[in-house]
Amino acid sequence: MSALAASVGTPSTAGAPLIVGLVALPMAAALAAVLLRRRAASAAVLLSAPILVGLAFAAAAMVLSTGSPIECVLGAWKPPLGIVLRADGLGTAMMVVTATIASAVALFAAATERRGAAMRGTAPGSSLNDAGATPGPADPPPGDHSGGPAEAGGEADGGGERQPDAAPERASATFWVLLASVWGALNLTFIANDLFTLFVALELLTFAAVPLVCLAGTPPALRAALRYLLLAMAGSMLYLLGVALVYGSLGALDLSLIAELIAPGTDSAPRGVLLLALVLATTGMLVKTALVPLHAWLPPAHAGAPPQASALLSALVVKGSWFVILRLWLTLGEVPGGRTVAFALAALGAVAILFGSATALRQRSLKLLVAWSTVAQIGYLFVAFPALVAAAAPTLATEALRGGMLQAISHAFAKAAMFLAAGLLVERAGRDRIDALGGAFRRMPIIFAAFAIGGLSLMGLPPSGGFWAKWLLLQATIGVGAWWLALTILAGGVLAGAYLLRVLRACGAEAPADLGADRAVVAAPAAAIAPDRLRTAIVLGLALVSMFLGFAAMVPAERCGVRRLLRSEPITQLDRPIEVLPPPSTPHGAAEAAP
Amino acid sequence: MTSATLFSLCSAALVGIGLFGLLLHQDPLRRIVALNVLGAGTFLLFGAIARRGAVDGLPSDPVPQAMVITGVVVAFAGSALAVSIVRRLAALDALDGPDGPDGPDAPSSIEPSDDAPRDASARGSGDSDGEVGGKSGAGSTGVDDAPRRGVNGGAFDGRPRRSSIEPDGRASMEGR
Amino acid sequence: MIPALERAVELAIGAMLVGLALWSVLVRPRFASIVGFVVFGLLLMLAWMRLGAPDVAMTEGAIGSGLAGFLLLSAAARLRCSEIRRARIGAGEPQRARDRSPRRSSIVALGVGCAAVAAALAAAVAALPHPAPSLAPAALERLPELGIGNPVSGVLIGFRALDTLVEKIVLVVALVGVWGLAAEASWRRAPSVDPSPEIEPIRFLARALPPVGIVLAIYLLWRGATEPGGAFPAGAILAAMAVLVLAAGLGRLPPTAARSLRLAICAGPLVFLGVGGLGMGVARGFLDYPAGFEVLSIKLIEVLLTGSVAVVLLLLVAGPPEEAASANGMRRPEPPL
Amino acid sequence: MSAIVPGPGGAALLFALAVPLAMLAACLRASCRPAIFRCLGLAALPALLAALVDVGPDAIVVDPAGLQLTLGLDRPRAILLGATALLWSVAGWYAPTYHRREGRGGLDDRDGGSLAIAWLACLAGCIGVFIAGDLVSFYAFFALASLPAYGLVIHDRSAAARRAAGIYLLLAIIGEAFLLLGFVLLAKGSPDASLRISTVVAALPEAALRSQAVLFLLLGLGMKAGLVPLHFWLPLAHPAAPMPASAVLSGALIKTGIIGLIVMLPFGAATASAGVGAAGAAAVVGQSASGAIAQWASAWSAAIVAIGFITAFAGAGLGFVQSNPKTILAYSSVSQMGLIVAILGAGLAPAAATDSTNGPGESIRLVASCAALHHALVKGALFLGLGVIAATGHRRRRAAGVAMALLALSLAGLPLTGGALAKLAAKPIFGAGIAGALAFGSAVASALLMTRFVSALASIVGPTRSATAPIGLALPWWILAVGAFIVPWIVLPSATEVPRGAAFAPGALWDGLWPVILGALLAEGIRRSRTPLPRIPEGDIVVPLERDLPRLTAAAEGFAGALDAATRSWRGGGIALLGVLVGLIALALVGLLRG
Repeated sequence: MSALAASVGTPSTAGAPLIVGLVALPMAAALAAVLLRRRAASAAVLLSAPILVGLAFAAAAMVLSTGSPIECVLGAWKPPLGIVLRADGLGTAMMVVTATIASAVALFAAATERRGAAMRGTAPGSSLNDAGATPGPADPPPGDHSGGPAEAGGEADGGGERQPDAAPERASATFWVLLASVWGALNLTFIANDLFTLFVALELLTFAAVPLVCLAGTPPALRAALRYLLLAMAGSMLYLLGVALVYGSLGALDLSLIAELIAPGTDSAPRGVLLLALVLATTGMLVKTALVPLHAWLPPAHAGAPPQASALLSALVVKGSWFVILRLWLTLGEVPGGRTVAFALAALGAVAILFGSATALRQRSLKLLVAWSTVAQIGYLFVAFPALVAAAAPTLATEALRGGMLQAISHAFAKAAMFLAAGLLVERAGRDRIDALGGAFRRMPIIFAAFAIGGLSLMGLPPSGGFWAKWLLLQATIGVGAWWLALTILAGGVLAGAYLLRVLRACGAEAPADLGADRAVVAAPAAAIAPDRLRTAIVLGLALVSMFLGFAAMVPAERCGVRRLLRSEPITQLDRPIEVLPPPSTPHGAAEAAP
Repeated sequence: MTSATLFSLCSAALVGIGLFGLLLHQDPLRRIVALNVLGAGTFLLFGAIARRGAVDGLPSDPVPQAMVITGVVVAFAGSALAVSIVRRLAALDALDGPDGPDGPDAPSSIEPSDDAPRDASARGSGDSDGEVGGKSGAGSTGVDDAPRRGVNGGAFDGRPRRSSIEPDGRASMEGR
Repeated sequence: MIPALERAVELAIGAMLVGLALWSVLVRPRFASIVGFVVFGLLLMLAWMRLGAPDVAMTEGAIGSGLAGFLLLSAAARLRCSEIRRARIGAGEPQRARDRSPRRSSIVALGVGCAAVAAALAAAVAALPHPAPSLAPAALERLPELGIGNPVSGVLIGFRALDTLVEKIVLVVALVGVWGLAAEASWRRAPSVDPSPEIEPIRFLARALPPVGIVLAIYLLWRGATEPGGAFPAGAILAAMAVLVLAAGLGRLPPTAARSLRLAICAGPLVFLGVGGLGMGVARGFLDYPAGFEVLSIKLIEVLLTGSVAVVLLLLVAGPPEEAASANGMRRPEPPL
Repeated sequence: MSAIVPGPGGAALLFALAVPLAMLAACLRASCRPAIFRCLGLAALPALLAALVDVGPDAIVVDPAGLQLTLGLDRPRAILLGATALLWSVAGWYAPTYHRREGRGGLDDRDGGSLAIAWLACLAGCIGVFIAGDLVSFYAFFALASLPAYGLVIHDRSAAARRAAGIYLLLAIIGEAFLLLGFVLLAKGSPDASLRISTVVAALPEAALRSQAVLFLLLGLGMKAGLVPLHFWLPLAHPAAPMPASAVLSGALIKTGIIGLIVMLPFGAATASAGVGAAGAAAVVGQSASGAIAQWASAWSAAIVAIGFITAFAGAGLGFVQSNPKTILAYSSVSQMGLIVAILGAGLAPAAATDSTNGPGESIRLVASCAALHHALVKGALFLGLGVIAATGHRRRRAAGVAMALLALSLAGLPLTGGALAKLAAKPIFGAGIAGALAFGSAVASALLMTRFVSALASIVGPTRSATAPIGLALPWWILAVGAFIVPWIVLPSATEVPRGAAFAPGALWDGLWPVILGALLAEGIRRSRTPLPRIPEGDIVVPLERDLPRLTAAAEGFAGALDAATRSWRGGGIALLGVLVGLIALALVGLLRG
């Protein structure tokens, strides 16, 4: 039984306040952002960001040092009745990743807002503050030139035909609430050890992600958001059907308890029902993870959203539902018949890799190319599932798990960097067309370098995280004897190289303006061309993290130990489920006054 | 045939009907109705399972009931958000955009609307295609949907929708 | 009742449920389908009563069919207006893709697929283990600690408090998402329900019903600790009353930026979070109520939750703030069909 | 991390790597690129120094979690590092003057900045490949050597350069993918987690997937070394690059593939395991096991020898029909690499393990690296010489012409040259049988090709009749030409136990001379008879490939387009969702029934 916490009688482990803070703080920040108005809203979220990063790293350090997961029993009611938040190696690793990327995106959004305000010639604070409680419409500053952060990536060309809107208060106020909600939902998803808590966490994630897509307010973005919302809700209902069947057959919702109940020894539960539950829940989550053929909502949704929203969506939100599938398969994976379904998932993953990359190669819009690249990279997350449930070879399972996690993490960093860089490139080029990117190499070399580094990490060149992920995934798939999967993994890397080369060649081409010196450059005034230092640093930083993630994967266990961090305890060694506490002695009973 | 099994069969039927309705209809409101039927079916399954878990003191297990209450509220929030998006699209007269209508004739995602290269001078105050990110990049179709109109739901421009091939950046369309 | 009669009633309810669901999915006119759905929701309340879940019946009735029904009906009315307006302008819109009858083969494929899923589900449910595992005994045994009589409220506020807390935040985020959909210019205006004061019955009901509704809501809230009831049904009924009043054009909502409105929205979840956090220090863990003060803290949370739920549900039904009345021809929708 | 304080050897290696990387970093600032470009020649000198210092194979060992990442040099790698470092230095010294004279480079590269960046990156990669002692660093440096070479090839920005660079990069990326799979298979064979090349290759013969490992290694490294049928990028890329770049591409970068084969093919596998097998207690089992290994080794030996000689003869034949001297040299590189691979293949056979002092595999590795040394210096000198001849008038070309002729014929094994020494060293490995005859035939073919090259020299038009090449071109070239003759005499006798005297024995002189004479007469005969030579375009099989590649990709695009269109509509997405759901349920049922 894990060590008792300092406060007497509480069954949670020492680190409990850390993980509670990681869930409660972002939600409190979201509520604060709703309560306070815009300037204070962004301040509330920006203030909570460093604290959350600190908490995430502290939780990871604690899990590493003690070697056992942090468990926090909510309200001192133990499973099966109560809920346990359990942060094991996988959970803390993903929380650290979420904290880093979310705070980077927050800084990027703040910098974009400041820049948007600066370009509108108003002091950063002034036009953003409120017109007080009076309902009068805020007087729109005359013909503001470039939209705010979320206004379709700060469109550069004249705002002429767009109605002279007020400072983009709607978009930025909403963005900060949604950012905090996504952050809280993801943290809860990574440490929830209860099937229904996972459902609620994913619903919060979806309801925060859909408005992110709608921030641009343009018809295609709204249509994409509607499709995403309807499919996600259908997926949630399928997931709930799975939860109902699991509860119906086992009477428990806690993952550790379920693993205990279906351990090979006990044969109480009907295996067929559990397998159907697993299939229903997995399909429900596949809709949200946009695995081919359920991918159609992702490209328009992610490409239509403003750059920082797309970065959040592609890097993190998609990983939330994948993580739920991973948890389900780590718990219920060894149900008989699971192996065939796992191979089917791997086959879908392989199709996703090839189809996503091929379509990305054919796109003409830069953001759509990056979005289709997400569809392809999601395929990598499912390729190792057959090895994951290969109960026979535990080393194979850990390799598959570490490969999948590393792929998720390095893709998160690389895709965040690529979407932010793409946003800046498109903002400068004025049009979201790859062939309009000419001259980007000369004008924005560092942003170009960041996009290229992110691409190289996706291709899987050492020392990037992508390389180690491919290395481990290849070992896992070959271990299972699935050569067609191994070759698909490699083909994915080559195709990623192909569509990256296409963008890099377009950026390297001579810009039309450079050729005809006299032609007026349509892009926004010079001030808007070179993105400020902070945004460039953020984009480059994210790309470099993805590129040098490989070192973290190699560093020996006792140091940073990503290898151990990414190891979730194989199912059989789960510590005994925390038995129901004996009803506490006198203190409660006496004080109970009959209502 | 206890009430639990009867209602569980009923819930299975409702799930089937809900899924069928969701995937059959084009009209977003009909899809939301079908989604709610699917939700009702799912929660009815929880109810049947709760009923099976009845104990002498309780007619049905409280834990699934609590889950259903939470689920119903979440499903309602989802429906409200979906309806708001539909209302917004209706206000923009953009309900059935390129990826709205069914069938394979929906233009493929690759060819942009304006193949004809335009030099900068003809782009006027802001060409419909020039809008960054949001519109032209969005929609898995790179295609121009109905020409742009003021965001406050101005009247429909009365011209048949432009096919995706013909460039529509003419100045006359601008400045409604 | 005699068991045979009970079975017959349940069979009838089940059959009607499936029939109504099929009808609302297959019938052509949108309006009829929504009305069918509302009736389906009411019937569902009966089914939940038969399943021995009164709390769920109330919540399903109030939120599932009541507010959702109103939401869909008002949306249908708006869509109807925009379609009439477009037809009136003679847009010469090519035959709308929506009316083109979808290919027969894809409908059959959908039907067979859905039937297969339903069959698999039915088979799985039939195969559930017979001494059904249940948490009812455990819940009953631990209920006294919370000082609550109603087990469902106990689970909602006590044992699985985190789910309820997160669900509240889901509501608030959905509301922020809905407001985010407003046009840039009207972002700061007040959301509104489409008032139609000219209809006499609505005006009468708007005056007669709210007092009854409020009393009922308070009763449900107060008795929720021991009898079926609690924060959600009470909040839903309050929201329904407010919608009725707004629909009759007797009141106006404050603008979205109003501090009072935002405070009302966030009060419930913030207090819940605060008390939960307090539990970390004082009681045995997050979301645990300080010893001896459970009843008090639960009551405080329930009251504030009811208020917040009512406001949020109302605003969700009202939807994103629209432009000023005059600017948009859609403000005066023709009477819905 | 275990001790990474390098000894003197380690310091030399790190310094050799650090100098080019530091200069590359300095290139980030645009202002100092011209300065860096001018002293490009200095970049490789530390590497030359490191090659001369006796650095042990384990100079630096970093051992995170048992991976044993090592840097070090053993004799074959030191020989090749020294040769390529010398070539890089001389070509680096040559490049600025060449660049200034030719005024080449696209609009934005007047100062040679982009050439310097690509040059330094490839140099660092090339050095790294020679000193890498484990799979991951080898793969990382291999990628660093091959991808930036795109910058060298495309430097002139001409249409041919773009096409050649595109094809090169695509093949380089595909090569990387195959190499990654080969390394994964190697790593899977090795017992512990160590990725050190020596341990992994030692474990290769017993590995379960040994044939697949060798196959993918051959694909990955062979593509780099230009083995048929993956050679077609080489005759396109090398001529397209500016002269110094062609010299290093053909002389040094091609050797990264060769060193890979030298280090990773299991030479002396049969004898080593036979020894172990016999000594082992289960002698009988050991015997049959080592018998199987011997049989496996000889099968692969035959295959590699075949590939080697096919490449040798194909290179010579295809080169003969070319008219552009640079293309002839490129095909000559293909032919020579084929010969070296044939040597390696012959060395793989169990019989070939000569009982030399330094272990069974070592002597073969030394012979191959010496042959590679000779080719690097001569080919580099030939390419640079072309630049010199192009810069001198007809009347002044006599001395340069004679030197070029001697250099060219030394490739064919002209007595008293490095080529003859290499041929002598390789003779015992080929033995007397078919391999020996083929080796002799390849000498004739090389002579044929080189005579064609010498006659093609005349077609180069000088600026004016009596112009003399600037000192900046002539001096480095003469140094390299002289080195190409002297260095083999210093290195080969000690490395390959061929006594110096043996080269002067009359038998050896005649054996070396008459194939050269035969080749020369044949070439002269064909030239005089004016028989119409078949017109084969540069890159031979790439032309048909480029023609029907679009047909292949069209099919893939058709499928991707159809899937995209099908799933984009709502109805299509719905059927996809149901398809996945029902499909997975059916598969689950099947999996369940199968138990």
